[in-house]
Amino acid sequence: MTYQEIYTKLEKSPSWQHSYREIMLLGKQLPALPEPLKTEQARVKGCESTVWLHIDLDEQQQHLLLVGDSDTRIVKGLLSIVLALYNGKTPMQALEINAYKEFEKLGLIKHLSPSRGNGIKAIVDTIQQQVSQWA
Amino acid sequence: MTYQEIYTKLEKSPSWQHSYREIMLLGKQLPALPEPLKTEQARVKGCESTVWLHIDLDEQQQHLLLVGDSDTRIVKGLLSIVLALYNGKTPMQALEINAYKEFEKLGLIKHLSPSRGNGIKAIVDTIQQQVSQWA
Amino acid sequence: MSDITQLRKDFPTLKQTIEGHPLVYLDSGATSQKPQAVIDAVNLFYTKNNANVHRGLHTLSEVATTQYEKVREKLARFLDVNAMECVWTSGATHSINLVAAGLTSQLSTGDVILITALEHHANIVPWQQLAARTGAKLEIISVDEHGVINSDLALAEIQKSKPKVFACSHASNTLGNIQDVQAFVAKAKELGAITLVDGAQAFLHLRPNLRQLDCDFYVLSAHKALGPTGLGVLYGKYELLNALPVYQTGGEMIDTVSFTKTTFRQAPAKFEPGTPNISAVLGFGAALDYLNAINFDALHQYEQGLYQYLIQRLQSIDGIKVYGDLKNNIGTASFTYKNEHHYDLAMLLNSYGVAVRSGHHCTQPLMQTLNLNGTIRVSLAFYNNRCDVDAFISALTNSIELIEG
Amino acid sequence: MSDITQLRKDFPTLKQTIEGHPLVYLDSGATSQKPQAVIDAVNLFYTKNNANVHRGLHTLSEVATTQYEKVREKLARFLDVNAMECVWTSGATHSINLVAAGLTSQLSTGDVILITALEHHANIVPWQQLAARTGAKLEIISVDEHGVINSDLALAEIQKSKPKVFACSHASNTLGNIQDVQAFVAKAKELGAITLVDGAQAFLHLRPNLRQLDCDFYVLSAHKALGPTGLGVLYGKYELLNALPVYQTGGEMIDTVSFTKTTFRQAPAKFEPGTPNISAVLGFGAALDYLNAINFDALHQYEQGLYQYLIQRLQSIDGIKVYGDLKNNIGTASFTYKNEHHYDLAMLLNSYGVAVRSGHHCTQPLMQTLNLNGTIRVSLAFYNNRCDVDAFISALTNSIELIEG
Ligand SMILES: Cc1ncc(COP(=O)(O)O)c(C=O)c1O
Ligand SMILES: Cc1ncc(COP(=O)(O)O)c(C=O)c1O
Repeated sequence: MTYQEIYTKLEKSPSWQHSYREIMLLGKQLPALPEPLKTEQARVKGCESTVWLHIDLDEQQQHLLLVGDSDTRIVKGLLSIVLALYNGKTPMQALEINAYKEFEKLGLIKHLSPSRGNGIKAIVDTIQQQVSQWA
Repeated sequence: MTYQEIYTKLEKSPSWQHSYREIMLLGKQLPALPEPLKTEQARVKGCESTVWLHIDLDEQQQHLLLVGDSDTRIVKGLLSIVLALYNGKTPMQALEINAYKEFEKLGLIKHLSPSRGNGIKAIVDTIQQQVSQWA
Repeated sequence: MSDITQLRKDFPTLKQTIEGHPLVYLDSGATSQKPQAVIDAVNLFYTKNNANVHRGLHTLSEVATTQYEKVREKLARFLDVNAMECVWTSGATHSINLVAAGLTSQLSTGDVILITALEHHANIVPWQQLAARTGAKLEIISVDEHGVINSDLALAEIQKSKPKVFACSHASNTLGNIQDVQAFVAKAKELGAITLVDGAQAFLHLRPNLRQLDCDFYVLSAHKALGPTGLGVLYGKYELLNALPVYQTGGEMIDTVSFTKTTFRQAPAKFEPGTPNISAVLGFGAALDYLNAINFDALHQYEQGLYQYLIQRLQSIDGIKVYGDLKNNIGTASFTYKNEHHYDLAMLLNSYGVAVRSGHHCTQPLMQTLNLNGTIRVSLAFYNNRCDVDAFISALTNSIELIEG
Repeated sequence: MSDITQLRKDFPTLKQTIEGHPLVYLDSGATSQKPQAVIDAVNLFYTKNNANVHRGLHTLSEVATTQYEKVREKLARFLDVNAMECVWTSGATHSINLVAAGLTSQLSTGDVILITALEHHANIVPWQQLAARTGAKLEIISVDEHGVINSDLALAEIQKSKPKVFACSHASNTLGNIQDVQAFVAKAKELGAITLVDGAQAFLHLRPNLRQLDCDFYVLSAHKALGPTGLGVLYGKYELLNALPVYQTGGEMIDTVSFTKTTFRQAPAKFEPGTPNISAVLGFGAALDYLNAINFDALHQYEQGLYQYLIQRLQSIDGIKVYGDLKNNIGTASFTYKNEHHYDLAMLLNSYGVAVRSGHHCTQPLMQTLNLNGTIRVSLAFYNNRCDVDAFISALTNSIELIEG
């Protein structure tokens, strides 16, 4: 699903329950990461949930390639939003993305709060850092 | 000065300042303890002031004999009230004395509060303890 | 009973909505809510009597000191011990650390420190560190597959390991299990152990009589028992307490200081080195007054009834598994739903205004034993009622539907 | 200037009478009074947002955690350092003890720990204990007969003793002297020392910029700086801070726990083991906001003007001797009157509603050096005014009359 599609789905969510349902559906659509890829190195530690992230640059196309997974439905759904935001972008394009602003617009900003500790904030920060090295 | 005289002086004190003046005057009238008697053993530790107390029983007369001193005027005055209360009493009589009640009546009870830590409370407690052994 | 249902009104925090739903606070094991009387006591101190304690001659300081020391006496009466045996600390964690540090010179290689498999990290790591410092061995009384300690096996374990130090929670923060600490302590002391009971969870619900319990040390946190944050208690039998070496040093705990020689005061003063948490002590005093005004038997019955209702409703949901000792419990239920992650359930519950805790609850070793990565924990207090339980159950069934739908 | 005189109104405690006289609070060195905004912040937490911090997924817990961590950032900006370098402790005493305990393995026999002769017991005894543990020597920078440290002599002393650890108060609690800590720290660091500055007294009056001051550690207590009781700060340069071993252990500071191996988090978390004093942190946040809203230069000028007025009026009384550095001072005057005992004067002053501190002020070695058994200490804050000074002076002259009459 493209980020635009996600945006349309979530934008006018009538309730938290509805948002969560959509988020969890997004998570379900994200393919599971093969177990061998769930390495310690790929792991982003959250307090309550675990997230794995692999980030790569397609050297020829200069496109970002991100795959990831989480052991919880909601975080996996949130992760899929982040992946949709960045996947296929060039490093320069990615630098322009403000994930915080997008989460704000989606009404999900509290999931990026440092106190939440779900790993999503760490994911976003990791991507931004990695991207700025490639850009 | 007898305790009764002290009582009359302090009983209807119009102000703290007046009470303190009387108390300090009482202190002035209490003879200083000779330096050799200011022993570590005779010392009752208060946080801010030092008090010395010697307590004895005249075996023949079965009368209490108390002498003491302090390095501060107010505590010395308060001490002289305590001494007036107990001096010359038999141990049995002394047991009847409730110094707390008397200080209450004199409006001086806060000087016997544990938090005050001026040594007067420790003095009263020491005397009562000693007396109950003799009685 | 009707009285008890009225107590809820004294807790202003409970009168609010979260995400559009009335707040259902089921996280009292993390920290209890505070009755207005406690809030008022803190407020009064800061607006009227604020002053440092001890040593000050002026009226404010004297009033503060008197009130501060009166709370110590009040606490001592509550616990049925002497005021001199009660040290103010900054929390249960601090209290345990103080004891564990103080026992360093009393242990040597091969000595056994015995704890249980369901302890909170605060009652594990300080002992682990003590063991590492001294060469002592940390041994563990195990739990069964529900997370329950079998008393007979525990007593046998105590007998076998002959611990120098025995530390055990009065009630588990994760599962709510009440341990048979009186028997454990008696056995351990018979074998010469120094005993510590972690009452962080139990204090509010069980109101222990420490003279009867007869443990050497008991610790608790005010914030879990209607009181303010940043305050704990270390109770210790006077001789053992006073025999511990000084821990932190500073202004209030000394007798005399010179650059060549410093002498310390006796317990409890020797363990209270800096300016204490005066406002919290006064607030905790109000909490004790509040508790004293409630009939404990009725309260206990009420809590237990509510807990049984919770368990019954929980167990009626297919796929829910509740851990712990359901008979002997302070009112805390830890559960999982099928293989669902506790994180998802907790987030969804919160969207209905239901505040529960999820995760390992600072008991990772217990989670490893139970082969879980976490649970949802519902912890009740007397200010909860059946409406809370009903709202929780309905939120839970809705959440499950959301997840599975 | 007119603004500053209005600030007093924000302090409810000051609006009361003591023994029939308006309270004249001149004991801010012991603890400061609290502005209404701080009291309100504490109140708001307990009535609305009360929850434990970290790890909780529900809204209350998240709000509390966010607010709690925001105050750390606010403090860091106030001190011009990183939030990660600020540890919440239970007080300045706790902060110093944490560092002194943590340096144990870095010292050995013959190493020098250098402090000054005017330190508070909290900045003496932990170093004495550290010296005793490690075989290090405690050396002392002396003061002159007024209780003042000569900066050149101090620098020479640092040079000579080549300390491994150098600890010094930013301002003396007894005399108010401001030490030339920037120069001392630079010199000591040049020689390889680890430096700690005790800012318990200075923080409120001087608002130190720690990036400029460049010390390795800085400690303070919230209650002396408009904040609640039971909260302190340890600032440490990150690498040095993080290199200190864990101090107290428990729930919040671990990464993973098993019975065989426990790993710890990084600073600041590794030094914050139990439930922190959340309400105090939020109250201290309000205190920082309050301070940030006041023009510091104007405030400082006001305090200094008031202090000079106090000194001038004090010195106009025959028989009064004021100690300390009267030029370089946070606004604290310590004095004696002839041979009169400080106790008598303090008691009499209190009968006029004047709250001062008397005694050794937890600086017994300084008192020994000055050959005094104690002083009367008047410590000012910005909420004091000339009326306070006038009321104090009139009470003092009356008290002297009472004593001599
Ligand atoms: C200079 C100095 N250092 C340390 C302290 C100790 O502070 P606390 O008692 O808040 O721990 C004080 C308090 O009086 C002080 O004035
Ligand atoms: C059983 C138990 N012990 C100790 C603690 C630590 O208490 P605190 O964080 O107040 O120091 C807790 C708190 O969760 C607990 O539940």
